[in-house]
Amino acid sequence: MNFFIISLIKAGIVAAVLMTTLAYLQWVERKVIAHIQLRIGPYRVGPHGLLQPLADVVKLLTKEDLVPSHVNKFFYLAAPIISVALALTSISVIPFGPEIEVFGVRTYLQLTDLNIGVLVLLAISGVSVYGVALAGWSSNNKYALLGALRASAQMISYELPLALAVASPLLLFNTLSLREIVDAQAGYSFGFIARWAIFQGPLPQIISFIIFLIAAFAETNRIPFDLPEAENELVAGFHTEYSSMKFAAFFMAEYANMVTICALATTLFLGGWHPPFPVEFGSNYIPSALFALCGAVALYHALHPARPKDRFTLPVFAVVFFAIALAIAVPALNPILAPLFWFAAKTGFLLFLFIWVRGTLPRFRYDQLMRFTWAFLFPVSIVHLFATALAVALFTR
Amino acid sequence: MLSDQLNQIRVVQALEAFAGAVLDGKLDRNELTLHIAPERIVEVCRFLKTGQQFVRLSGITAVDWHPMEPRFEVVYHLHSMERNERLRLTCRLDGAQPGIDSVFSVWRAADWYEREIFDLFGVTFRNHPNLIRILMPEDWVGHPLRKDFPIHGHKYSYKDG
Amino acid sequence: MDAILFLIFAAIAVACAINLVVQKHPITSALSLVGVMGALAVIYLLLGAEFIAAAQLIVYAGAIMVLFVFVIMLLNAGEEKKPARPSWFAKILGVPLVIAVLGLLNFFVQHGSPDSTITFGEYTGTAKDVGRALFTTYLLPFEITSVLILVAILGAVVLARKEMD
Amino acid sequence: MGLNGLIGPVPLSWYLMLSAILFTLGVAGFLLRKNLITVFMSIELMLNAVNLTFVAFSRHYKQVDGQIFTFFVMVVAAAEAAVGLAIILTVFKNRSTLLVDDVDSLRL
Amino acid sequence: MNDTLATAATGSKRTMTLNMGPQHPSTHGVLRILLELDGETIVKAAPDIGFLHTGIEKECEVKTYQQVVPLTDRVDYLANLSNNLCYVLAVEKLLGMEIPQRAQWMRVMLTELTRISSHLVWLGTHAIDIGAMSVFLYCFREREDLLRIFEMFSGQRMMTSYFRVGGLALDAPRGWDKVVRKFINEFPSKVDQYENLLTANPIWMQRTKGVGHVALEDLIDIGVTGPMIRAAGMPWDIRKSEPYSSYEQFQFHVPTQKESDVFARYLVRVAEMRESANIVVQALDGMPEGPWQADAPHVVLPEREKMKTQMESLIYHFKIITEGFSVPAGQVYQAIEAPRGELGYYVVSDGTAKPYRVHMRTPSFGNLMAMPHMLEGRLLADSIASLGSLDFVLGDVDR
Repeated sequence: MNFFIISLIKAGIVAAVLMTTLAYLQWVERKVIAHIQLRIGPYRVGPHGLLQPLADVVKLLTKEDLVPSHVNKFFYLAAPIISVALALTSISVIPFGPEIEVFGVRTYLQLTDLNIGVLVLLAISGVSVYGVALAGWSSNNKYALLGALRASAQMISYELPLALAVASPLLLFNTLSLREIVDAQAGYSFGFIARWAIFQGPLPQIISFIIFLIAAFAETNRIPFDLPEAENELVAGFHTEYSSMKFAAFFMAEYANMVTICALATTLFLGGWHPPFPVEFGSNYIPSALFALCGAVALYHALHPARPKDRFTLPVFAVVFFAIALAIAVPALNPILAPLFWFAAKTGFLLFLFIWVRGTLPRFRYDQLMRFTWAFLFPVSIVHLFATALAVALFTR
Repeated sequence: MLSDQLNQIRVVQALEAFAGAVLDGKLDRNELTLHIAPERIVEVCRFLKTGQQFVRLSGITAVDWHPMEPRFEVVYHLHSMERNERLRLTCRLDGAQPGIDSVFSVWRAADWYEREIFDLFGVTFRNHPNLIRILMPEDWVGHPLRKDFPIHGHKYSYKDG
Repeated sequence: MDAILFLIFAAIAVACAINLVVQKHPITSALSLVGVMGALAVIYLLLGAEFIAAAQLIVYAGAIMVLFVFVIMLLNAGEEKKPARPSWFAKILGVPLVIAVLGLLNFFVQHGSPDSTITFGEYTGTAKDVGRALFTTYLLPFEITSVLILVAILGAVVLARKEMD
Repeated sequence: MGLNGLIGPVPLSWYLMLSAILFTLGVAGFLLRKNLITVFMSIELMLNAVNLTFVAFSRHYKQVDGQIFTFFVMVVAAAEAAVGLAIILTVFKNRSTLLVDDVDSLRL
Repeated sequence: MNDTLATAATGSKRTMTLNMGPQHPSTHGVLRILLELDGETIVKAAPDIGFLHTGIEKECEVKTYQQVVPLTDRVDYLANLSNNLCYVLAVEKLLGMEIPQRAQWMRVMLTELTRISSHLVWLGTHAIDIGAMSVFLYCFREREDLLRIFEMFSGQRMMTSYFRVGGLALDAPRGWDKVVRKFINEFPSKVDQYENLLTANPIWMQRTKGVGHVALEDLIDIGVTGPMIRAAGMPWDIRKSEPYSSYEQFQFHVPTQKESDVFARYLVRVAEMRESANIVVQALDGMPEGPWQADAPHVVLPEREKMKTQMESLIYHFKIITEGFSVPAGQVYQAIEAPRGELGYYVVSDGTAKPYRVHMRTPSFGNLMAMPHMLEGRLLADSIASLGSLDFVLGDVDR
């Protein structure tokens, strides 16, 4: 029964962290986009709008739960549940860190390690089309239906390059288990170049990493591929008729998909929790140093406040940052927190990329998007897969 | 009928081929206005477009000279980009059953302008492909830009007590 | 544990399959079929066929059935009108006949099949095994299926392109 | 079999029986339904039932061959779905109906 | 569910009617377009206008000449000063009035700033329609500066009514030249910013190149004017061909493109912004000194100081305020190059103090007629880009 208890605890922690991440990802996105666009973003609720996600949740929860009279009620209600359930499930196979020992219990920083972890993620992303398609169809609304048709066509089409891009690094690692994939990227060639998939011989997987990212933008319906919900043509696309928590469910699913796909990219291409350079060069101190730097910056700004309130809020941040820095530096916690930091940092960087692109690029047209995947992305990924296979066959065995 | 001063102008000379089409003319503030017989408007316009390079129809509008008769004056603003010249044609129409041929066949630009005049003045344009109200609601009663239409609209006027 | 899991998912599969036959609206039927496939995927896992379970979800539920749903949405296919009245003969005979057939099948299966039990986790046909068999013993059929797929793609494209009048 | 049977291993025959039931339901759907798409889906259901038998026997003989067969069935089903749905689309384009009974003449 | 999509399942053509607007994010106001779709291809597009019809032309007939000016602000509310200018020029033409140089130059400068502000709104909304969110906010940052300048001059951000028959409403405020110069010096670098985000962006080019093409002959025939027609290769600009308000004293190019697609219109408008900035710089450098109102006591309100001290001025003031000024009978058509194209005011006077008829030949009305040609046979997603390139203002269409 030990297994069940540990699993339950881990599931609880992961769920709590994931939910907070999703809520704050939305805050981060609004902030980053705002600063790109010369605005300040959420600022009223809490210091720097930090309580904004909470306020949003309260607002969405207390809104009237509206079900339009013309919808197909069963599927209308089922669609957001399908979306969010599938999106949240997929995080369960992602490994966050190495095997650790807490209170004498050895466990992996991962909910469950499957032999076919990669396939499970692909399967879930394949099935998650249903949430979108059903939402659009059951809403009984032209904009929603068009959005749903676009979404399903787009997601099916981009799954191919996505799967092919995933397949190339798998040839190097020779396994489908995500844990083993991360393990295969441990170590450093020549003592300092990390053996991540994008740096690893015989063929660095940079091209498939880029293909993966492009397909990931399309899979998660983000700009420049956000046609299913292109508000200027299709109002809100497949979730036009949704409000309150049902809308929030789609929103959450979108962000959960983003997190999952960034975590998968980190695991497959960026070496998971492994630091970018060896411990001998002090990679263990980087997290502490970074957080300490953040704390110092916060303190500096508290002394020279731009706004009167900062005098009181920023020291609190500084204290929090210093506390985190200390916690990471503690020898007993370092083996747990340092890998988690590297994993979170890489995933966070990819998420930032998603947001950055959203603030910069216009969106494709529907047919251009389809042509892009079938005429460009798909052939390129096949050729690259062949090249990788050839390289692996020639140089490794 | 036209003054000598007008007869110097190229367009007026060219239009002499249309005997009786040009009823009157005026050069006022450097703007040439020609008064055309309503039944000849389409052929005159076609000639001006093809023969005199007035390829652009800048706009059509109308003036209601209520209670004078003929009551309506349809005004065409023609423009030639090659000659950098503007020309105004006017047609006087009776107030009882105001109607004139559509110049849609000459310039497609006439489409909405003629609909607008139909909508706001109640002047019908024969041979217009789609003569329906454009600005006012379809079930609107009356033509707002007529001088006998009260500024408040019929709904708020005190006419009926 | 095994039997409970099996029974739960078998029940889901059967219920969904019945729903597929009974429901009037094609979309409902399609989603019922997705349910069957999901339940079958779990049962494959119980049987230790990991790769097939994943493929079931990716290929069947994630691609084929999405195509179905897509086409249904595209055609905006409505509910079936009430079918022509079935003959009284079929009505009276049908249900008992089905029960009889299933009973007979049960009898033969119980007595004819090898008397063995299956325990979860005892044996797994991993993706590696499947892959090895696929690219050695069954290489020729595998290559032929790829030709089949190619032909199917061509056929579908030709059918979709063709302007019929 | 008792309560013990419920937590113990599962007899092979149960899998085969489930497969039989699903196949029967597939046949029933194929025969009863009038909508082309639903008929098509019933065929898929039958294929799935057969797949289950393959996998069960593969497990029984502890050989991977049954799974390979299932894999091939899936590939065939995918090809079939692509062509079949294309045909259905064409039929619908030409006749604006999906009822099997109405699609009775050979010319499109 | 069968009839939900109003499908016309007749024969092999199945089309769907989509009601775009009057409330739709991309119609930029209350425009309704009835789209008939075959899949995502537009078979037929029928615009339905008039939702913003406020009867301004009718209202003009009961106002005195000077009172009409504030109404013209409301026509094209993004280019209000151009409307002011056009109306004022028409009435001045009727009156046969001479306007002092300083007022004319000030008018030129402010209408060019208006052109920039109007193009900025267009660029921002056009970009956000195609998904480039940030450009929108960058554009509105500069527009905000412009609105502040307008406020400085007239006391109003949008409904300026700054030009009056006979000159300006007020003299330019103290320190205006510094503010305008500061803006105009920075502005070209801001345009570079927009262009950095858009012009060479492959997605932007894919979305706009070859989209919404209409041949030049068709454009002329339909009555399209302004940047749209210049993007089709016709270098026709009323500022050049029929100069008004001393435009002949300024040096500027008329940017043209050949392709007549959305991208060409984008390039033309962006180039126009730069040209306008250029004109503003010239106006700043050479702004003549002198009176800002014509010497026409029966038309122009006297100065406050004079009114209080001179009997004659007081009488004029009283007469202008109570009954306005009478305008000799006649009819004029005054066209100017507004940001959207040819803006023409046709003013008929019967010799009284109120205009007998004011017709506004607005550019948006004429340009919008080209919309069906632009949309039919194209993709739904293209309709957004095409509509954006039309740059219409519904107040301008419906009046």
